This record gives sequence, C-alpha cells and structure tokens, in this order.
Amino acid sequence: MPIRLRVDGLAASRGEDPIFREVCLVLDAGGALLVTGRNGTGKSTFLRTLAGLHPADSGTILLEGVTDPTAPVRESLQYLGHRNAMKRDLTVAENLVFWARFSGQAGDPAKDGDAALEAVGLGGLGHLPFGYLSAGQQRRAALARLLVAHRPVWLMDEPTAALDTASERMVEALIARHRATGGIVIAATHQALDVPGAQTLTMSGFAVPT
Amino acid sequence: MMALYLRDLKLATRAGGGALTGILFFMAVVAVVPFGLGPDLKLLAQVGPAMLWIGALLASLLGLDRLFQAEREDGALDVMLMQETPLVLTVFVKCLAHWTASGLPLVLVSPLLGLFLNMEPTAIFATMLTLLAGTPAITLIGAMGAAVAVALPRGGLLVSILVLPLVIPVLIFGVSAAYAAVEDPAPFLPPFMILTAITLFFAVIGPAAAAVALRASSE
Amino acid sequence: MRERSLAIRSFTDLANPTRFVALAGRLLPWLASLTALLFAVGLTLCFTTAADYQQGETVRIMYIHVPAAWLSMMGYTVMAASALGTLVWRHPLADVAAKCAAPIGAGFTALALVTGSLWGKPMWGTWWVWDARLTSVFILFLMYLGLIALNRAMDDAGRAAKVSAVLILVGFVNIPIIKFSVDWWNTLHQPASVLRLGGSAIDPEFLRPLLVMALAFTCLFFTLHLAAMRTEIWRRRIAAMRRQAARGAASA
Amino acid sequence: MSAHLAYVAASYGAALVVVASLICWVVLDARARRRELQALEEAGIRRRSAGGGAQ
Repeated sequence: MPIRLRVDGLAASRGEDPIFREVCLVLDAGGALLVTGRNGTGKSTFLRTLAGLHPADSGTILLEGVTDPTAPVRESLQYLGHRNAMKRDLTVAENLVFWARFSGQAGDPAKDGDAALEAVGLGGLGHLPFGYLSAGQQRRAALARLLVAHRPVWLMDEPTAALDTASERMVEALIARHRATGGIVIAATHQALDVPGAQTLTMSGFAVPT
Repeated sequence: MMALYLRDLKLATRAGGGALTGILFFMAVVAVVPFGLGPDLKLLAQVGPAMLWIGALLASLLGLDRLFQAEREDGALDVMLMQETPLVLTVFVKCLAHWTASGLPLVLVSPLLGLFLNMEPTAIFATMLTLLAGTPAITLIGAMGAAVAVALPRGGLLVSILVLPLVIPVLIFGVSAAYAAVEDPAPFLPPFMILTAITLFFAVIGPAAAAVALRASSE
Repeated sequence: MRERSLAIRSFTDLANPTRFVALAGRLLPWLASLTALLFAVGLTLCFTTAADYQQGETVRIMYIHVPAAWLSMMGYTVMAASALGTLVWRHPLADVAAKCAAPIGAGFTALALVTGSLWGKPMWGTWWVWDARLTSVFILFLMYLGLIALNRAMDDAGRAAKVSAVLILVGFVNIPIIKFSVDWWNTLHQPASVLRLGGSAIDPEFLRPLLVMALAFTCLFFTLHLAAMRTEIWRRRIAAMRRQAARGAASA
Repeated sequence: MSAHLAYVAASYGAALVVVASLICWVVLDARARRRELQALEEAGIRRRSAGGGAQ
C-alpha cells in the first residue's frame, strides 16, 4: 500500500511569535515538497515541527499506509538537519554503520555504507575519520546516512549547504531515486533545486515585529 | 542498542575522550588530601574511605555534562529523538557506556589509592565494593542534570551544582557502608543494601526523567 | 638523550623525518641487542651477589627500583630538553621526542612507585608513607599522566606540541619547588626517619649489579623511545596522507 | 626470609609486567601503523613531499 502524508491545519510558534498557521498539504507516494522563503521565515521550524522536534500549536500530521498506524509519525521520517549528526572522531564508515544499526536497519550495514558512500561520491573514503573531510564532503557523508537507514519520508534542511554544483546534481538524483521507490521528500532550501513535479510551500513569515 | 554502547565506548577511549581525564582527576584529588591533612598515617587511614568517595564523586561528575551536549551539538540528538527505540532506553544505554568508560576505571584504581592512604585491606575492599554499587547511581542521577542543562551554552558547571545535592544520599550510604565494614559494632549490610536500592531506583527514574527533559529541551 | 638531540640539531640532515626513520631502522636492532645483553649480565649479577646482612634478600629490589627511579627523572629531563627544542629551535622532531617520552617515562615512574612500595612493606611495615621523596615521585607520575592526557585530547599535533611543551617546561622548573616544599611540609610533622641509601655507603658488591642494571634500563629507555618516535612519525605521515586522500577525492 | 623473597619476586614480576607492556605497546603500535601505511600506499596515495616519495 503506497504511503500518503497528510498535514492538516498545522501551526507552530517560537515563544510568543507565531511562525506559521494553518498549513495544509497532502503528499502522495513519490511526491515532493520544496519549502522556500527568506532567512528566518521558519523553514527549519516547519521541518522540525513535522519531525516532532518542535511542538505544534495545533493541527495533525498523519502518515497513511505504514505497517503500524499507531506508531508516531516521526519514526517513519528521516531528518537531515543543519548539523550532520556525525562524530568527528569516528571514521565515516563507523558513523554510517552506527546509524544503520541504531535505526534498526536489517542487512549488512558495512556493505550498505560502502554503497551509500559510492552513491554520494565518497567511495573509498570510508576509512577516514569524519573530521578529516571538508565541509562539502561532510555534508555528502550526512546524506549517505539517509541511504543506510531507510525511512519512507525524508526531511531535508538545506541539503545542498556547502555543496558545489556537481554535488547539487547528485542530491537531485538522490531525491529522484527516493521518489521513484515510493518515498516522499520534503526539502527546505533557498537554492534552486530541480525537483520535477514538486509542490512548493513559500514561507512568508508571520512574525512581523510591530 | 549494542551499537550505541560500542560507539560511546569507542568515543570515550579514542583520542579526545574523557575516560583518562576522570581517573587522573580522581588520583589528583586523593593525592592532594595528605597535603591538606599532613602525612599522619593514622589520620589518613581514618578519613580514607570518605576521601575516596568524595574523589570518586567529583571525578564521575566531571565528564557528565558532555553526555548529551556532544550529541546535541552535532545534531545526533535530533535523530535519536526520532527513532522507534524508546528514548529512555537510549539514555540508559548511554549512561551505561559512560559508566563503563569513566566510572568503572575509578572503581578499579580505588584500591591503589587506598594503599596510598594507608587503609587496611578490609576497608579498601569495602570501599571498592561500595563504589562499585554506588557510582552507577551518580552517573544515572547526573544524566538527569545533563539532560536538563543540555541546551545551555555553559551548562558544564551547572550540571555539577544541580546534581551534587541529589547525590548526597549516595555519598552518605556509600561512606557509612564502607566504615561499617571496618568498625565493628555497625553492620555492613543495611547501608550497602540501601545503596544498591538507590542505584536500582535511579536506574529506573534517572533515564525516564532525562528522556522527558531531553524531549522538552529540543524546543 | 641530550647528547643525541644535540647531535640531531647540529646535523640538519637528521631533522628530516624520512632520514630519521631510516636511521632509526638501522640503529634499532643494535640498540635492542645491546639492551638484551646488558639485561642478561645485569640480572645474572643481581641474583648471584650476596644478600645484605641488614636488609636480607630485599636488597635485590634495589637493582630495579633505583634504576627505574633514575629513569623516571631522566625521562622528564628528555621531555624538557625536547620541549626546549620545540619552543626555541622549532626542531621538527623535538615534539615527537617529547610526546613519545611521556608514556615510557610514566611506565618507569610507575615501576619505581610499585617497587618502592614492595620494598617499603617489609622494611618499614607499610606500603606507602608520605615521605618527601616518595611524594615528589608520585607528583611526577601525575604530571606524566596529565601530559599524556593533554596529548591525547588534542587532535592537531602541532598545536598540542607547543601547548604541552609549555606545560613540560613549567613542570620542569616547578619540580625543584615541589620537592623543596614537600620536604618542608613533611618535616613539619614527622622527622625523616626513613632509611636512605647514602651514595658513599654503598658497597661495591651491590654497586656493580646496580650500575649494570641502570645501564640496561637506560638502553631500554632509548630503544623504546627511538621505536616510539619512529612510530609517531609514521602516525603523522598516515594522518597527512589521509587528509590528502580526502582532498584528492574532493578535486576528483 | 621467605616472605621477603615474595616481595623480591613481586618486584621483579612488576618490572617484567611494566617492561613487557611498554615493549608490547611500542611493537604493536609500530606494526599497526606500518600496516596502515602499506594499506594507504596500496590505495595509491602518495606523500606530497617530493623526493621522499620513494621512501
């Protein structure tokens, strides 16, 4: 059964300031949503609210078509935040194997990790400590985490930060591949990402100081 | 879960890890005591168990503030909060790894320091046993403090201040059990059982409270 | 060691890590065999000499304890000389020398403490007294461990070298002060009643094995130190190559 | 005297342990690093400093 993400009347605020109100959207399997808007309009907060990391004032987030409908939605999401969630002192491969195991991924995490690194253009660098990589390489290694710990919905906060043009194409290819296998991608970005057939949500930013 | 335990152990023992620092701090604190008290061996033997306990207490508080802060800084905490593994279990395993890397070594070097303080073999053994039973409680209580202070920019010192009053019972029963083993009239078992009970109690309460605090502090 | 580091400084050739590795590779087998030979002779002497009429068999502990104690101090001197080399002459191998001397020095200090304890128990009836000399050796041990922890805590070798060099030198200046203050602190409470080996009072019968053992331990120190330095150079080379690999992949 | 002999034996034992662990550390560390170097060189990574490339 294909999945469907349904967000109804979602609202959240930071402190007293409302960030967004009454966000409604439906994303079918293979769908994508680009969240755009200027800095400080609440793109990250929107993603964090979806991920259950920021409390919603009101509204519902539902994921239909998963095996266990009672489980919190956040467990079906894979969140790539501003920060890469990797340890500098561990090697890239160790980091990936850890996340694969920790996320309860079946299969051989070491092999999956190698394949994922190949996919993000870091093949053969698995033995390097994560701290040795450049900023762009670190970002790509963090993207590899989405591949080793499979979740149907990807939440990506500025996935192309610190990446060069070639790597942006690579991210687009990753997104396309994930959608082709019935996944959903929600990406917040202020860069032009070529995601065909994506819905767009432009954050205007409520919190206008008086 | 084994993956998390092994990763935390690896991080603690690899370059930059805090495992060695805790032991060193423990040794330094205990070594400073004779300079304050004077090299009177009888007096040192008398205060020995208490000094070992206070040293171990301070040393195990040392690295606690980084328990969740390091995870938060690189964003790993966000991912951990979203897993289907209960957060309580994640916290508990992290505590366990932290104790294995920094609490257990303290227990293991305590007999050596006991010799320096001219303690008798029974006193040394009793202190080691009470430390073994009591230091996990310090880590578990400290995890609550670390979780509460996780979002603060300079939470390090605050964690110690928050946690110290809470670990006083552990100190009281640990030290009294250690003394009871040496001084005849007082029985060893009752305070030791209470100490173990405290540890078990906080093995349940600590991770649960820390999990609540972590969820709350993720904004 | 001081002689060797002087030699290295004067021959700029040896400042090149690659040449140093090659030289160490040639030198190590000889040094190791010399150490083994000295230990064989020393240990034979240790067990064939007569027991002391006063101390009995325990005098044999001295043959280990005294060399270990000497080396614990020499190890720190090596580190201090290397620290000077890092800070003043910026010699590329000095920080390698300082970093590698720390664990070896700590090992010998631990050995001195343990054998001292084992000697003290039958002689004085206690494992440990807060006697001035014992206390300062213990402080030396803590300083070694602190330096090791500092080296481990920093991943940038160059920065770690400068910072620990400063600490080593401050420690070196501080050691006499610590020694002096501990002496003073101790005599306030308890007059020194500890038996000491006066250098002159020692019988040549005991002196011979002691000197051979001291020489053997010194050789062991240098062998280990040289080998550890070579490993450390390799370690840095590996780190450089890994960074380069990361860069290479970026440009590819 | 036999009790004293035990102390002597313990001392020599401690010396053996300390020296053996130091030697083990040095040898094992050297071996591990050498293996890593070889692995890196086989992976085709050359040191940048020219001249030293031939080792």
